[in-house]
Amino acid sequence: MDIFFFLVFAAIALISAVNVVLQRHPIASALSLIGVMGSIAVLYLLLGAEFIAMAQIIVYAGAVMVLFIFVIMLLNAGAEVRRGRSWTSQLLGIPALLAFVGLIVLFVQRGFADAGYVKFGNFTGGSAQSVGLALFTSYLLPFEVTSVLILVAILGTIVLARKEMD
Amino acid sequence: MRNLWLIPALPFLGFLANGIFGRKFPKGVVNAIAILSVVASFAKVLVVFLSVPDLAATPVHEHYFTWIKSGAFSVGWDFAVDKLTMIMLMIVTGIGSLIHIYATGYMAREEGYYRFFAYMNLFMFFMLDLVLAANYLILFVGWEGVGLCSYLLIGFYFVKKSATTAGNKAFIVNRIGDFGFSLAMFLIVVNFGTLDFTQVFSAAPGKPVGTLTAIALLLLLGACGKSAQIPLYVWLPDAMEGPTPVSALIHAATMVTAGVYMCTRSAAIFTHAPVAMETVAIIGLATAVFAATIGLAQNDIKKVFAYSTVSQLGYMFLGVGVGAFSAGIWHLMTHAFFKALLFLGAGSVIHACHGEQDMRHMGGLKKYAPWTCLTLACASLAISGFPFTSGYFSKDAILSAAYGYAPWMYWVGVVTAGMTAFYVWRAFWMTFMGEYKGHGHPHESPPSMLAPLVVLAVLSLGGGYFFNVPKILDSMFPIAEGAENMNLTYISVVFGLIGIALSYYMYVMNKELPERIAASFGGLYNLIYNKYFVDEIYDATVVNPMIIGSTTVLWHGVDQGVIDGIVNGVGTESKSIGGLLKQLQSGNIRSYATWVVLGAVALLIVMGVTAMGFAAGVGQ
Amino acid sequence: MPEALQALNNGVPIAWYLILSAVLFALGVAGFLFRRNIITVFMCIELMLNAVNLSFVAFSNQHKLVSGQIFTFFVMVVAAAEAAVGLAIILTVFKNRQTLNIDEINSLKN
Amino acid sequence: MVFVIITLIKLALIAFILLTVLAYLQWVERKVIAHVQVRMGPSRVGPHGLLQPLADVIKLITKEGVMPPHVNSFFYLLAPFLAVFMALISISVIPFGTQLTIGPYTTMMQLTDVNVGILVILAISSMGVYGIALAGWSSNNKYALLGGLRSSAQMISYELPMSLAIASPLLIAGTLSLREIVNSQAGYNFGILPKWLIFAGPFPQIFSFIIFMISAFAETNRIPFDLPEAENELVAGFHVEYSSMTFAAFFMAEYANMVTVCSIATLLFLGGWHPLWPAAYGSNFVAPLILFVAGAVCIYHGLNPARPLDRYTLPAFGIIFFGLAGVMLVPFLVPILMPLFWFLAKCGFLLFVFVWIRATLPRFRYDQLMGFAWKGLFPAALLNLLITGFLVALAS
Repeated sequence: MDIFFFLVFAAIALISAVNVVLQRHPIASALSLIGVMGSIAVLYLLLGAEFIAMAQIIVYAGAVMVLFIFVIMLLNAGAEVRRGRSWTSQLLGIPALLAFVGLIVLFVQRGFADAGYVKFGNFTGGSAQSVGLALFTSYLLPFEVTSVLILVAILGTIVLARKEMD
Repeated sequence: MRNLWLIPALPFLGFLANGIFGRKFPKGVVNAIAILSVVASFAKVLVVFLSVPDLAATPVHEHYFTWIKSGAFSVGWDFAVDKLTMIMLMIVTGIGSLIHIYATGYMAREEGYYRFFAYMNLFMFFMLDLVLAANYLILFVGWEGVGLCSYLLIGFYFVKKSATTAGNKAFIVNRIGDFGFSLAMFLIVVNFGTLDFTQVFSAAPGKPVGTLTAIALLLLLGACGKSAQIPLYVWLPDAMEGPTPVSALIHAATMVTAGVYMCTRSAAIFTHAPVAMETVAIIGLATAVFAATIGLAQNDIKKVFAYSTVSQLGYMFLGVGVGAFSAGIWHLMTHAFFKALLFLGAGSVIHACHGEQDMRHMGGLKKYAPWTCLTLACASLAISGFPFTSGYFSKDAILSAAYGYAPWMYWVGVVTAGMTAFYVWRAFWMTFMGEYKGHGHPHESPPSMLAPLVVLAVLSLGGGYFFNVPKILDSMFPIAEGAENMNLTYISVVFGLIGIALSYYMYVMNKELPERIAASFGGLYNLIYNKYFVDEIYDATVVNPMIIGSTTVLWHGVDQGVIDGIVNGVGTESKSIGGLLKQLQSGNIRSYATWVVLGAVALLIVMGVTAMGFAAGVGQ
Repeated sequence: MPEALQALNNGVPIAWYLILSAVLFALGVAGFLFRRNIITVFMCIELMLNAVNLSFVAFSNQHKLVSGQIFTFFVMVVAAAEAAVGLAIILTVFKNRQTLNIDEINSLKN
Repeated sequence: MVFVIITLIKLALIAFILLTVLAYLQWVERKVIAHVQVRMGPSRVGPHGLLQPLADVIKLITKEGVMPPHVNSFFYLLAPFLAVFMALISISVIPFGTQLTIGPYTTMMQLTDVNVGILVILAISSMGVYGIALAGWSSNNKYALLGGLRSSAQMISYELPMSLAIASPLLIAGTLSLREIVNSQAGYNFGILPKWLIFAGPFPQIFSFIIFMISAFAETNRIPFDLPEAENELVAGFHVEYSSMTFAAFFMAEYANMVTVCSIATLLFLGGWHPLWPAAYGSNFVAPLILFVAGAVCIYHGLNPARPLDRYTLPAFGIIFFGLAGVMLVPFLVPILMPLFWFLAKCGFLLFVFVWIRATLPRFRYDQLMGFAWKGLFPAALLNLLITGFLVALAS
């Protein structure tokens, strides 16, 4: 059962990710990215992180991507033009990436060969309660710091928007 | 739990309210907040006083939270009340309330009205914290806090250069004293492992005399700074730049006596360090004489009282030094009464003369400001030790104790008492007798200023009789018996009367006499008039060398030479390196990203080479 | 291979999750490298973040610790803030130079 | 296996009921508004226009679907699908009542009991923007684009107060599972005042209830916040270009969202299926009584009819009502039907409020809308959350 779900949603995630890269229209990329996020959320559920899964949907799919789509609509961004000047990336990019993936797969195969199996329900530490407890006890300081970060982000956005206004 | 914390907390609330929103408030509200907060804390003090039947038997001690904790050493935020503290609380809050009331009248037309009362309340908070403290650190917090407030309030008219410089002077001079105090605290921590009063004092007798002497002397240094004793008294006269209520509250009644209080509080240490006691006594006596002589020739009414404050503080230290702690505290209390009254009266006089402070431009005020005149007369009587006024009791207690310690001290003290009487009454005559020589029309002060004057007048007349501190503190500081020698009393009283008579003779009956004396003793007169050139001496010996040294060595040498050199060198170096590196920068994000990926790959390869063994190990 | 099927029956190997996240990450990088539309590039960054999150959660499952999920949580917060600011920047850029092509946005060059 | 079958049955049942309800909700709305405005409302098709929804559906199906030129047909068709999908899917985690036992089989009156149910609802509702935004963008029309932009901005903005308003009852209930939230509201203070979250707890959630309802109006793009489809400024907003079934899809999505938010409000604040006062005081007889009265009224009006047809229709309804009243009284059905009744009653009341407001209030201006969200609701919700958290911390 687990394997089935994993394969299905991993396939969806991969296809959507490829789509993100290949689609030439930003909206198409954005929607595929939402697909990736949704399937990753399901994988989180399989991994027993129900709260994080929901947060994934709410934050990424519900807020961040909406912003993206909003901006795309606002700028009415069309399909991108086929013009590029970056020979380095064209030449070195593909082999570098392939080497990267290959190496990582190698290491993972070697290092995590018997790191255990993921079975749905054998790890229930991801409930909202436990996450909240961890967040407000041992990770309180980082939490507060992130709140400050968000405040700063809000300020920056407002400043940028104002500059863009006048 | 008697909620002692309320006592300082109330003024602090007042400070917050006035300090934050005061700008918006109308004056009425500011007054209400300022006065009520202090009066409320006075009421709280009374409540505590009445609710504790016998402070000697059951001193109240409250622990709120542990402030600092490292290993075995821990400092808690503790407040404690015993009889000594109770007396201090009474003085601080009571006189504080009176002076706040007075200030509403005095400051009525000033700029930054709310600011003034915010600072005053803040001062009350720190002073009460200082008095209530149950360990040296909390006391030190209050100690520094009152220093800050006095700095703020001396520099209250910050548009006046002299005021700001006076504030800085007070602050810096106090720093020296605080330095001593902190060293003393370090010594205490090292030797006693705690700062808590009860533990330290209980352990004090067992410690070697040398340590105790060192601690006591350092504490004395701190006390000298705060209580304006030789050699650190120079800031107090200049502190008169501040508004008169400030001079009355901080620089006469409460803050400057903090040193005396601290020494008395540390009696357990001092009594076991005879050398230190000797030093305290001598310093106190020297200060008393010294300041009194200066006071003889000052013409600024507030300066006169400032120097008299210094010399009276000298008396208190004398009392502490000769072991008559309770007498010192007694004099502290009575002095708080009559000196506050003197300053408030002086403020009223200045108010009457439209801000004129030079006594030579006053005179004849007794028909314009009768109440002020009357109350000031009471105060002057009290300070010159007129029989059965408050000053009479406390000063005699000190002097007789001094006689028991060393007769010559007594004689010097008596002479000083005479001088005190002389210059105080001189000021009185110059101000109130004769013809008005100032400008404009002098007028009596509003009732809000007179009421405190009257109250304080009553206290300075009867205070000494009604509050017999030595009896109250008998449990803590047993009265040294045998010193009850009435002749000593008569002598000092006589000296006081002589001083009064002399001043009357010189400044009322034939007024040209002083000039002639000044002329004949020109050199001496100038010396006194210029306060023994102490400020100039300090400038020459301490201040200027420091300034020169820091400009030449630290600024030109170290800062510009070394540090700037390093910084510029680094700058040029990085510039040249960057010149090399900038070839790599194509300005194209994606090529950068490619490099990043390549770097990652390289890193992975390295990792792989190093970690293969690990990976294989896991693999099996 | 019955025992292999047996192995499959008792769940998904952690390694598969990690490999998946690695591949997703690589796809994100590829998008970053080969796309010119600045918004798409930005989305590819989000994709990389997601890939990393996936491996975090996988680790938290492996060690039966919630910390990995906390980390994911923080990454999400950062990503949200970053998205807000980044998109604002993109809007400003577009307002100023009417282009979304990152190759043409090179004021920092020289 | 049994589980799957039961689930499928429930699925079919809920889908059927929900769709019917959606169709008839619109009839109710037209009727109510009509009566508020002293009109008859739909009355031609069937008795009292009861068959009007059916006619509408037929009309919408048989109409020709027009696709404007130069649109990206994939997104254009994806948008309404997304909208209706997101609207309908969220009903699957909403519990309607206590458990239901038929013979050996016992099941919850709910499709799936997720223990982060409320988060699921939030997630789905946050996804709901895409349909509208995409529709506005893809239909290649300025009005539509403006409508889409407005609606996405509006939905993002009102999601914050909504989430905050949801958060504070969660604080009190201490769980994320809708069913447990409802169970935590069981019981009565002083035996009469129900422990619903708008009454009970250390801090009554009345404010967050109000905030929730307001932002629910905005989330469902209803008057007074129906900016995206402001007829008179942007002819019909994001679905101006949509014609037959696609249009119906948006329409259905709107009503489905209404139902969802109303049931959420009921579950979170109004105690779900717990009756207004204890059964000891006869709360079980409310439903039969109402039905009985309704039946009696129908009979009376049937006996002296205002319109010719009433002579036949109203008595029929009367009989039906009596029958239902009788069913409600059957003892072994009571524990199943009463919760259902109370839940539906509360939902229905809230839906009626929606319609009522629509008939009453004018529309906001756009800047007012945003200002209200950010300057009014958001701080209010934040404050409410703070107070609640503080009091909960004190109480615990």
